Amino acid sequence: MHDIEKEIRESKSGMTMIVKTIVRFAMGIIILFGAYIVLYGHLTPGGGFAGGVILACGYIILTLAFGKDIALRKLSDQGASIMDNSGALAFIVIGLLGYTGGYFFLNFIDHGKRFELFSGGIIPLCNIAIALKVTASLFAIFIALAIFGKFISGLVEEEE
Amino acid sequence: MQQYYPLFTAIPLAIAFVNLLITKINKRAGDYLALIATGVLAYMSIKMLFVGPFSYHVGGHLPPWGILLVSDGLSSLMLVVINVIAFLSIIFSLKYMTTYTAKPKYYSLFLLMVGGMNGVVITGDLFNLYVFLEIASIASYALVGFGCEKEELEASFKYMILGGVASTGVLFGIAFLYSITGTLNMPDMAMQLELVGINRAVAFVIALFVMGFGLKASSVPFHAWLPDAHPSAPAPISAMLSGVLIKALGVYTIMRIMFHVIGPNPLVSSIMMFLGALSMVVGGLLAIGQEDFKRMLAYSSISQIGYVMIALGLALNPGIGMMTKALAIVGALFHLVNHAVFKSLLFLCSGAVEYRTGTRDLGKLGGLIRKMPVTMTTCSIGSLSIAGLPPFNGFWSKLIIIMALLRAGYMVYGAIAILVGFITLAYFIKLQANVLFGKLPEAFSEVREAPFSMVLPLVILAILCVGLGIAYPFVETEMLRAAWDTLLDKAGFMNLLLGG
Amino acid sequence: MKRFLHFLILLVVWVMLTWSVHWQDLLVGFVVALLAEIMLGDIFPTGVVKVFYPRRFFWLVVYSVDFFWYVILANFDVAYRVLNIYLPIRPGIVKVRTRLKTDMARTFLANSITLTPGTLCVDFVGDHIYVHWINITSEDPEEETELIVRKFEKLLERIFE
Amino acid sequence: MVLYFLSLVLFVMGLYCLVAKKNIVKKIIGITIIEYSINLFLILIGYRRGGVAPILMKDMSVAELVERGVDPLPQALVLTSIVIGLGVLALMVGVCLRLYEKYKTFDMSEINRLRG
Repeated sequence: MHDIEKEIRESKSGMTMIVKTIVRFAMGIIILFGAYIVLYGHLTPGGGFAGGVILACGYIILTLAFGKDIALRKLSDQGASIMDNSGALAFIVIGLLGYTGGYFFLNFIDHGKRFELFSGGIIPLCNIAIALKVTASLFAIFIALAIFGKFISGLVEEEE
Repeated sequence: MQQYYPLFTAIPLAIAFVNLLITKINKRAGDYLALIATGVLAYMSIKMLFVGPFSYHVGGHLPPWGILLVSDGLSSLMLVVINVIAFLSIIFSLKYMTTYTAKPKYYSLFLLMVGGMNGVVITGDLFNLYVFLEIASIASYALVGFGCEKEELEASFKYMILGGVASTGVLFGIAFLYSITGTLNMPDMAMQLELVGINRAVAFVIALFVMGFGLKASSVPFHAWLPDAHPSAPAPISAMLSGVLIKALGVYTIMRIMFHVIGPNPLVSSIMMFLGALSMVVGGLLAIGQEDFKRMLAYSSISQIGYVMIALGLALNPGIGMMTKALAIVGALFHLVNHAVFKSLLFLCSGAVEYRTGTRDLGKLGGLIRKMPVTMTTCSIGSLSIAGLPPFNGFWSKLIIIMALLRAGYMVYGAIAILVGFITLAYFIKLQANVLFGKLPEAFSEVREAPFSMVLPLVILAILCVGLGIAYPFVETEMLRAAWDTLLDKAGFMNLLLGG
Repeated sequence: MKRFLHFLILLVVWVMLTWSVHWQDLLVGFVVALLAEIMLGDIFPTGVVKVFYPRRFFWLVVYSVDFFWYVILANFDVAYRVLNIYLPIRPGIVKVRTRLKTDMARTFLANSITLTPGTLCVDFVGDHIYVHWINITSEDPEEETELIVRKFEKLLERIFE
Repeated sequence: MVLYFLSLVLFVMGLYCLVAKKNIVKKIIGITIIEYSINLFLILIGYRRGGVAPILMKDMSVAELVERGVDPLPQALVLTSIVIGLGVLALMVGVCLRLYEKYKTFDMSEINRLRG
């Protein structure tokens, strides 16, 4: 546990110590807020996409503050790819499970009481699946473009 | 069978994601998975031909709420075309795509594209149509640039920009229609539009749709992306793009919306006939000058889509007789099916030639019939068919279209259609002379026949070429009758809203 | 200890977000906070733990009041400079030294300096902070340090070190 | 009415950016502007003066929501089209970077291996 502490302190990549400390402090709360937007998507404004974007932004902040090594340890590109695909797959599987009631995308779970968290049938589940997909793919896009952009700028410097 | 209708989109999308997951464990599994998925889809689509028209309510919501899926003659026909060609292309890809890296990603994008096209065809909801259109388009943008070489990236970027404009045009049109009618459900919208009539707003929507879907179908003023994009893609993708994508995203959507939602009117008719004639002539003339195997085929696609457009334009004219209208629609649909078959065949042939010789420059090829007899025989069947020689399928469809044009009294358009037939013959003679016959260059003395998995789809498509030509009466009664009945029967389409 | 505290903070934030103590909300909050803790607990700064010792917490409250007072004073000062037609400013970047050692304390210091109108923390190099100051009154590093840093430092030392 | 017209103006501005600019990054920006103009148009269709967000809150009856809420359908559509736009944008930027890697320029007039 002290390992990562030391590593953060010694690593040259990323931003200054002040930004790092603040990100370390706020990271958990950002993730919590993203999860809140996702899970309450059927009750309040928000939903899978909006919450997923917030979650992805959390990881992007992590990358900006600490450099990509530490961020990729939290969510590796392989992990993001798996998360991405399984999120999309989960969404389709939820749709296919509707066949238990005879229709594709049938809302087959009990709708519950209005304004309670456990209500709305499959909609919260769909939101979670979408959030997984959006988080992973946005993070993957960011990582891909960041790495590739670095590669390109290296290429340009070589030219000059 | 009816309750499994949404699986046409669910299977390819699900397999696309499973594919990326499973290839992390087992490299070969992706091949089989894609093969099985498209095979099942092809089988299902053929079975679907013999099921009568019905509508499906996703999630059990009653219309006009919820998403409506429509199955009638037209969509069954398109499903067969899409899924059979996709299956054959996947068989071809098994060997061909080993020359590229990142095969699992290729299969995923391919299946996404198929899923998107199936979605466009089966949906009865206008916004849903837009979403699936975009899924198929985005997958195709990525597939065009799959090789990541200079030309491919440039073609992909050009295609993306123009495709993006087309999509926004379509979305704008849909937004307008929503503001006029207050619904997105196609049958419901058709009912509302009958009350409104063709006012200026609807005319604007028509212009946007002709621009947007015309660009996807690459009719002439909007064709600039096609001759770059189609040759740049890997051969099986070229076959899918030219054979299926421009029809599912462009021609089918025009058919569905113009015939069923907005309804036939003389304005659309004259625009589409003019664009069709222009496409035929320009595409044909440009094709003659090409030195690249696939580029020539791409220009020929523009020209052949012109035939379909002109026939559809004729059928959209409310002023002509019922018989002529039916004739024009049969011609359009039959030519659409035929073009899917022989253009895929020719593109796959070009892929096989490229796989063995490493070039597609017509000047460098020659005499290959001695080295690759099966491939080249199928290639010549394809070219004869597209040029419209009698026993093959292309002849019948062109004949019907020309007959319909002449019957309706459009002598000039009829003459153009006949003339373009000759132009087509001319450039395919050039193709034959440069690839099949002539002197075999020294470099190609070691060339062998293409591998079995590449020859098999070629042979199947060639048999289809001959078969569709000879068995034309059967084809008409079994496949096309239902489709043209559907197209002419707008009231029947609107009744789908009420029926289950 | 640190991880448990992190979890507790997250749970409190969750309750404040949902503003409900229904068992469903609490159950989901528990699960989400646990997940977030497992994922990101190890990068949560260690220094925070110290704040919750009662004596340090008292100084935190004192610091808040103190800081607020300085901010008000600085606000009037800057307003005076901006509204004065002669514009009596002398902007520049000064380098000051800090005695604080821990990351948390330094972060608080830098943020306090930035939040006070008129001064802006630019960079942190070693023990030195580069501060952009709207009106440089002295060129002596010791006196600058006294003016900018000391007033916060004394209390922050008691809180974090 | 003026607002609808303004979204059309935005559309035309995007189209101008797309057609007249040679830099491929600017072309991408043009496409994005066009997309947003249409999103704006869609939102305006569903807008209702003095309307409330179409979400049923605890202190609100269903009848009141139907009476005062704005049309939720265009908002759902806009959300979908934003997601689609995001996908296209990411792909475009990726291809744009790749193009830069191959050609060492963002100028479309120098990227002309294909004749069109």
